[in-house]
Amino acid sequence: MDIQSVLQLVINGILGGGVYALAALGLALIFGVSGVLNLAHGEFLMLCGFVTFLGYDRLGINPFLLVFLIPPVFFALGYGFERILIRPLALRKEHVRLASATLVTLGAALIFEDVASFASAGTEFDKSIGYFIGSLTVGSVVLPSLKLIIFGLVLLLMAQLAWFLKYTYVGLAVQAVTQNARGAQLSGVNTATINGVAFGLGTFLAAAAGALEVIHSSVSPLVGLPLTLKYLCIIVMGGLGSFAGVALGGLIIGLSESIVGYFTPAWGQTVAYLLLVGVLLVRPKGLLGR
Amino acid sequence: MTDSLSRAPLKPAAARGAPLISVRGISKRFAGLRALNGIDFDVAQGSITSIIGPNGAGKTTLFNVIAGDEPPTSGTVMFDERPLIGLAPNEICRLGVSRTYQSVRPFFGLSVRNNVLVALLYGRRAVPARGELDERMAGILEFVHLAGKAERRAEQLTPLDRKRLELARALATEPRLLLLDELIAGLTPTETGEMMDTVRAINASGVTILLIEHVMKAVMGLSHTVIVLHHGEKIAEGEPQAIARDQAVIRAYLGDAATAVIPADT
Amino acid sequence: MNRSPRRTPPVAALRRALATWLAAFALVAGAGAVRAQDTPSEIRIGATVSLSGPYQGIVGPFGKLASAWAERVNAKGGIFLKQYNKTLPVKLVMYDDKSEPTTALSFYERLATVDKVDLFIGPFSSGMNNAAMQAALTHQIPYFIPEGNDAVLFDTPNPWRATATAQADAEYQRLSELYARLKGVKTFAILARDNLHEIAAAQGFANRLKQSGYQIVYQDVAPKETKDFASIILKIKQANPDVVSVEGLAPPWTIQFLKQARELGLAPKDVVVSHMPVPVIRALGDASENVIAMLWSYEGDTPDHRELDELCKAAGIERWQYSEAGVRFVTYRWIEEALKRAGTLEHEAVRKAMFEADFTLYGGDRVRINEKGYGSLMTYPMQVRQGRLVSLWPLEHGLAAHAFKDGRW
Amino acid sequence: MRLRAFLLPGAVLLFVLGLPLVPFDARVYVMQELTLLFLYAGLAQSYDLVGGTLGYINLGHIVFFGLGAYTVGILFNVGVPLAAGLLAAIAVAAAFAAVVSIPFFRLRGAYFSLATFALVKLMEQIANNLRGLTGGSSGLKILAENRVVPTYYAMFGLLIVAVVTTLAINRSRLGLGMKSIREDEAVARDFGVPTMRIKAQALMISSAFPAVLGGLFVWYINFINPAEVFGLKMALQPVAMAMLGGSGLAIGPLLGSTFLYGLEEFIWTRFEHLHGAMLGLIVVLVGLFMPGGLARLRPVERLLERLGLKEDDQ
Repeated sequence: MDIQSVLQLVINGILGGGVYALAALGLALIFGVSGVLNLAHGEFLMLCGFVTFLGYDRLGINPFLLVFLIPPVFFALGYGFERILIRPLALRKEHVRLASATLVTLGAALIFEDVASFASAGTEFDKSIGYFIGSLTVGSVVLPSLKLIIFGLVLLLMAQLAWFLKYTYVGLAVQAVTQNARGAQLSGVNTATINGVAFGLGTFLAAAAGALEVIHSSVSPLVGLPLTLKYLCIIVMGGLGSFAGVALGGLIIGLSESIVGYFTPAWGQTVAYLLLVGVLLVRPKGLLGR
Repeated sequence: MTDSLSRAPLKPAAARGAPLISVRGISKRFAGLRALNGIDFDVAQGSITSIIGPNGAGKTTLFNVIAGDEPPTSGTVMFDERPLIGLAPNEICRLGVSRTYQSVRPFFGLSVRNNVLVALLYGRRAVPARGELDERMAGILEFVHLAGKAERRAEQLTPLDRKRLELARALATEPRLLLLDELIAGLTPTETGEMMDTVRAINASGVTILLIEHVMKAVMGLSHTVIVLHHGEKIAEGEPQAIARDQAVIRAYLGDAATAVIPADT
Repeated sequence: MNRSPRRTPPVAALRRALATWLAAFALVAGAGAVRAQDTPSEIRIGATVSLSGPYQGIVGPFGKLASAWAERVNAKGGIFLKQYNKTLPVKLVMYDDKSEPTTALSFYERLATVDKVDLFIGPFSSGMNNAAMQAALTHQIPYFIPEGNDAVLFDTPNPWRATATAQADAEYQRLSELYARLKGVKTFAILARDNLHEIAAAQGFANRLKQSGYQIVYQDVAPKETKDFASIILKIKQANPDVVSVEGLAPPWTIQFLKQARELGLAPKDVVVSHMPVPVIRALGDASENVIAMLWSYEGDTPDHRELDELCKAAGIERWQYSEAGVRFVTYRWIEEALKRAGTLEHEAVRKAMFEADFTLYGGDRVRINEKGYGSLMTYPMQVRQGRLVSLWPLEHGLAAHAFKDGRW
Repeated sequence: MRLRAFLLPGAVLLFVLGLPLVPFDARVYVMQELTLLFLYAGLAQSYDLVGGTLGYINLGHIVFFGLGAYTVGILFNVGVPLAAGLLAAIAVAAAFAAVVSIPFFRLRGAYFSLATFALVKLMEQIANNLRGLTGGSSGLKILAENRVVPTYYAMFGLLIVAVVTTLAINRSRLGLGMKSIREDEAVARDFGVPTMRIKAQALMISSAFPAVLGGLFVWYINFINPAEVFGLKMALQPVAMAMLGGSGLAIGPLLGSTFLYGLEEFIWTRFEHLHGAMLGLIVVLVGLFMPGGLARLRPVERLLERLGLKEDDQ
């Protein structure tokens, strides 16, 4: 296997891992702060994919413009989601709270999925934007421009998030709660608000990923749960409470899928989950988990 | 009750006997900060020893190390000539070390009876026979004044009763060493007196007691030996009266009072 | 129950509980007990449709399609059955099977016993049919399979089921014939989505190509979950085939493959996609030009074509968007033929007629059922021109009309 | 236990056992509906040993179902009789449980749920890839003709065993240990509870039931594929049912599965669209307003008390 093929695989892997990491980061944020396993996370991705598609298909707006227009709305959506469905559970005993949250988010996921399916009955069930930019080629290595742009956007969003977490009060509060909720509360952080913000941000990231997803591949009403699951893998692998870990996890899964997939497509998809179990065996706290 | 407070501490039954537990060079670091730094001390068989010190001195961390909840960074703990470090908490419990928690942690969802039953069934070397079990249960609940409340859920208990329950649960494991973490803090004078009597009674029954306490009356009234921790170091050890006069100790407390913040060892 | 007076003796509570059970029990029993009279007043046809679950995107609107067909038949007064010497209207009873075999099975039981249907139209996919078929066997009710042509359905004896379509591995026969006579292609790459039907169909395609002396330079199966095809595409590029064929029932899968193939500069002479081409066309835009698709009907101007189009219009769908509509159309036609032939609703007679049915479609394609239960319907090759689908069939017309994609995306 | 406690269960028992003997047209349909109900109830009940009593929300419970289904299916096709196959299924599931409990039970709370959820997908894909053994996505067909009545009885019997096991465990030393872990794992360890061992035991016990159910399922439906027996929705069903009914109570999963299954049946036969949404809404409402589940609602509690079926979960 020649060096250029290897190079191609690595590039594909990295580009693929980017979008994974983005949405996974959102889920990690929510999970880290609220300790809630949000089974509806992928649904927001799906939903935003839909809206983006409609914006492009019906109104003919440039999809990349939509990437900037629509996801911010989902911040509000996520915040409201937490406000209405998650906050009421806050006072319950730990395992009861976890159970209730699982139920609530699961139910929400079912609703989103079914309504989306219903809405797309008769029209195209699977939304995908026919948008294309010619690729660059270096030697025999192809650099898919669209994915490069998307990867760029992913990096941009991640940088913004990092900045937000490091230099804003709310961001620091988010981190504090992630590290030690009780401690943060005692030192005067309003954890309720922070939970809301975390859900808003997380949902925003999922939405962004959804918009990008519908541009470079496609989104159907049923992608929610499976995607959520993949993101869960990534954050468990990367390590709870470690946002760098999530990025790393996304990258690893992207690369492993690309490289293993070359030799055997079947196991290319499985490797992500195998890696997860492997990581849990040697490092129960995840690669960069504390 | 008040007179029980002023009563002079009883001499340790076997104070001169071999130490039941001896702590050597225990250090514990959390990411950077040193919670404990080279702590050494012995607790004599059958004695009551108090550990005092300002918040953040590392008292609870020390308990956690002894109980096996947190591995120390270095150092050893010998319990009755047996090394404890490296043993799991449940093993240590079965060797005869039991504890209560600074902020009470009963099994809130379980009945008082089941709280104690867990300790009775799992906390001791041998699973006791049915008949003996009920007898023990009744005895313990009687002893801590919870006899009437066996079927209540722990979450329905008053703060005092929760402390009693913690004590009952600890006793059920038939400990030889009992670690009491601020058992008395937050009680009314009457309750305090009563609780002190209970502790004395436990000790009289041959259980060695190591306790963390802020309430000075209790410390002075109960202990044969007092150990003072400050910023993870042992700064003094001795008879209660001696400690009360110790300059280092006084400085530690006053100096600390100025910079008091939220307890780090919660 | 909780509003009952205080301190009710347990026995009373129990009696109430028992009563509830018995009531439910009696209800079902009663529903079952309603006997169909000797001369039926209608033809009761039972079916489930995947109104939810993974198959919704493929067959979701076919509930409406079936109703549209029933209306058209009933508008003509129904179907004449000579045993009763009158034309009976068609009555459809349908449920949503959630795309789940277990649900399908229990609904077909319900259709047989509660709704007392005279014949079944099967659900979508071999998996669901395989489960649901058992109801047909238990209750000896003729079972018309619309989509489900994989060996798994036919290797166990069950005289009550048959399909109008040919076995899965014959699905590409017409395209194979086309390529057999087409100049300028030698090597093929065939990728199938990891699923019972796709694998069989792709394998059949490969075999037929080999028979006509062509070379399969790449053949593999990729999981349903695959979203990133870059590695597979790289491998196909290295094999450098003239034709790339993607066999996947689910559009997103095919869409993602094609988008990425374009992105990564995979430029074969021809690109073949199976099933559901419309979403693919939309997703690719202009790049879909000259993509070859396999559909269950083709563009033409026979009465059958017109009727099919009217059915689809009545159901509010576009024919090309739900390619399987073609199969449904044939199945309805087949049912009419079988009933006329049988001239009765008596199950055994209808079953016989189901196998003996023999009719032609689109002015030329003969549909017959062989003794195993397979039919003779196959997919028709079509090609995209300016976002529309044009037929590459009949064969001669196809050879003339075919244009190579030649890597133009 | 008081005699009256046996009245309602007795009545149900009579009804279920008698049903196949009563001749009426919809008999088979009703039996098939009940068979599926028993299946779900059995899954929910066995799930709740870990989810309710131990307090670890195991979203991967269905993995054992799939393992059982494939073990029995594969063995059946090489001529191993069903009974032997079922025993093998139990062995396989228990062994698997023992193995995964080592890495997975080092995780707490949602972290655990999350990992077990991923396990479902892993198993699906492995089953897909081991074509030679499982038939991959083409599915596994077994050549037993459909046996409605035996499956009906077998699944009902298994459900009863599951309920009895739950009751027994809730009263046992092991059960108390499990509850203490649910309430506060660290404290439980401090008081001598060997948490790792107990968690492993709990998982192994709860894994036996789905394994057998899976075996019966393949025998009943004759054709399985990975997407179905390792399905995500399928995985979440028992969890939702147990919580809906009342996690931690033996009666809970029974109530939950009966209610949810009945509701589903009702919705699916009455409405043409948006079933999923309706179901989802119910699930949401339960999560929001009934943390204790049906069984802990006042009126239900009172009724249970009157029927002598009230259990204490303290």
